Amino acid sequence: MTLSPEARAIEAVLVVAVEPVPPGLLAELLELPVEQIEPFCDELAESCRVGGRGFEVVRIAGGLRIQTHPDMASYVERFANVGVSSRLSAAALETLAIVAYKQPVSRAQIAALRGVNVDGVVRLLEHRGYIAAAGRATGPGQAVLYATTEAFLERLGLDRLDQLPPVEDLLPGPEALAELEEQMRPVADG
Amino acid sequence: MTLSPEARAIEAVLVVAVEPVPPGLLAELLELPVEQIEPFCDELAESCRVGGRGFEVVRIAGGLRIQTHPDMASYVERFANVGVSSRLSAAALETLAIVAYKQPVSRAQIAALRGVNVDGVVRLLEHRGYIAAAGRATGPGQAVLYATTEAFLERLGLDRLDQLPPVEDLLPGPEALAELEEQMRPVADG
Amino acid sequence: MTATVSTPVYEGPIEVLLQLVNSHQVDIYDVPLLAVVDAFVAEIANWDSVDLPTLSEFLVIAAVLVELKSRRLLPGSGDVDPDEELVGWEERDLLLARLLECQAYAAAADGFSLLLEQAARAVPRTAGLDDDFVVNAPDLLEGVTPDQVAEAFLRATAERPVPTVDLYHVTVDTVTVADAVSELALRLPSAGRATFRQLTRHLTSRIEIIVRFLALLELCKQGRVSLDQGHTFGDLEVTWVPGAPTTVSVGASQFDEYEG
Repeated sequence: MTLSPEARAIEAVLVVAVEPVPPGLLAELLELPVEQIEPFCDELAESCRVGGRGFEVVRIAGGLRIQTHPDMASYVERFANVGVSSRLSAAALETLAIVAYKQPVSRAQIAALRGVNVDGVVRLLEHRGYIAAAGRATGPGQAVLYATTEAFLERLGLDRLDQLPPVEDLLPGPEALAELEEQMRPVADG
Repeated sequence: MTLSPEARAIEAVLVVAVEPVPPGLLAELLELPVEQIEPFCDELAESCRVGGRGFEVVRIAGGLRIQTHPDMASYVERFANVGVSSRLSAAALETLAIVAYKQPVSRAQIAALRGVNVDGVVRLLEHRGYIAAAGRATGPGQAVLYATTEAFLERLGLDRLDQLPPVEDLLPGPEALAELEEQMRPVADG
Repeated sequence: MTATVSTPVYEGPIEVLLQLVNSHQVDIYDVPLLAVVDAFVAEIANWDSVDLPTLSEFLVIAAVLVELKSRRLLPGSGDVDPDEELVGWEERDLLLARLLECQAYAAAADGFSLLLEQAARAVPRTAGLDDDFVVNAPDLLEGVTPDQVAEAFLRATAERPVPTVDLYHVTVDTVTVADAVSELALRLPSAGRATFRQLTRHLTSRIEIIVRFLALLELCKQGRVSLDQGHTFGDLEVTWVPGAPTTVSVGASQFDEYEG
């Protein structure tokens, strides 16, 4: 059994989606009337069941999304707990630090500072309970704003946010700056 | 055709992974010797091809990952607005090629080959994350040596550096060489 | 590379011209380099803004063309002595090797461009863990201190380098002729006689050596040293004129400052 081109396209979109994708948006992308989208979604979901895939395609919160199959929960849990995620990566720690110092802050603002897409990392931090949605921006789009949680403070052994080291203190002093500048000078090959 | 439980588990893990997952980690999660993981990875990748899925399972930068099928690029681009990051100039690409094949290599060595100052281009490539400082030369001046990064492999869709064509293959053939040599012979003896 | 050239034997992009010359389809002897340069300059005149990569690319290609052409214009082996001919062949081999290497990397660059384009068509999944997936996760922040969070913030917000024309190769040392004059006036009377090479042996940067040379000319003008050079490009001998004043009587402002 091979997927129809429409079901393939829907699957590809779901693979890169971070949040459930509403059928209306899928219809727009595929340039089809929304009522014609439904059968292709069903085909896709069915193909995952029949093929015994490790994930399923489900309707959640008015949209479609890919999620791991419940039977695979033990592996996913182990993956989440060992190996790559047993410590925060430098990227995740930097993202957490931005939220800590700039809260409340939107994903887009974090991405602008980090220079990369941060959706996955924000999700990880939110999932682990270190950050949480704390309102919405007033501007167009009303982006979700994130803030650190009580759990974040607890884990760091702090009572209040203002106990975080002031960042000005960490800025390099004039001597360190001069040294840095010196290092940036070309060596003999420059 | 239904996936084996092992291939299912690998797929589930890849669905939640945010970066390529090394086979060693998959082996750990599945409690299998790493050499037994390979066939299941192949099975998974093959099942995506056969089933005409909207995504593929590929080896990138030393790990396994799920990515959208290239044929679905038009839908994915429209959805994710992930336009190709701005193109690299010919000069930047050639500099990148020199680093890729001669790494670790200093700025002065690159400049000697390119015949021009390459500081700006090297900085651009470093900023884009394609190359990074990877130590210092032992000679006088201890010039910074550059090497390509994991991100370089990911951007080029490569698993390992040795997948790049051998530089010998890129050299002009013996005929071209003979002609080039002929061309450079002083007139009187030609 | 968009610049095109028009010569009696060839019309088209200059890059292609180099390839043609290399593959022997156009004889460099017949290509007036002036026409190449003129065409490029005309091209530049039409630019809205300066395109530095293209400019430097042109210079590289033009330099290679000049080098190729000068080799073609050189007299043949009959006119040169065997030693010089050998040197010529050595240089020729080096140039050949370099051209080959450049061609190989240009070919690699084309390959990279193709790979980049292909790879950009496939987008990786980065959604991460499902929201409703309950994990009894160990504390990822274990061992992380508030200071480390602050450091991470500074790392994350550190200014990223903006690609600019790099001026680091320009030395920031300011060297003055006046300084060099006073130094030489102290050193030379006791040394009596020294070569320019000896006087500049401890110096590493070109500008310092140049300033030292200007200082010597200044001292010579004032009649405090005599300069002697046995033959062209030979060692420059510097002799302190006995009895000449060793103090710098003139104000430093009289000398130029040099900033590399």
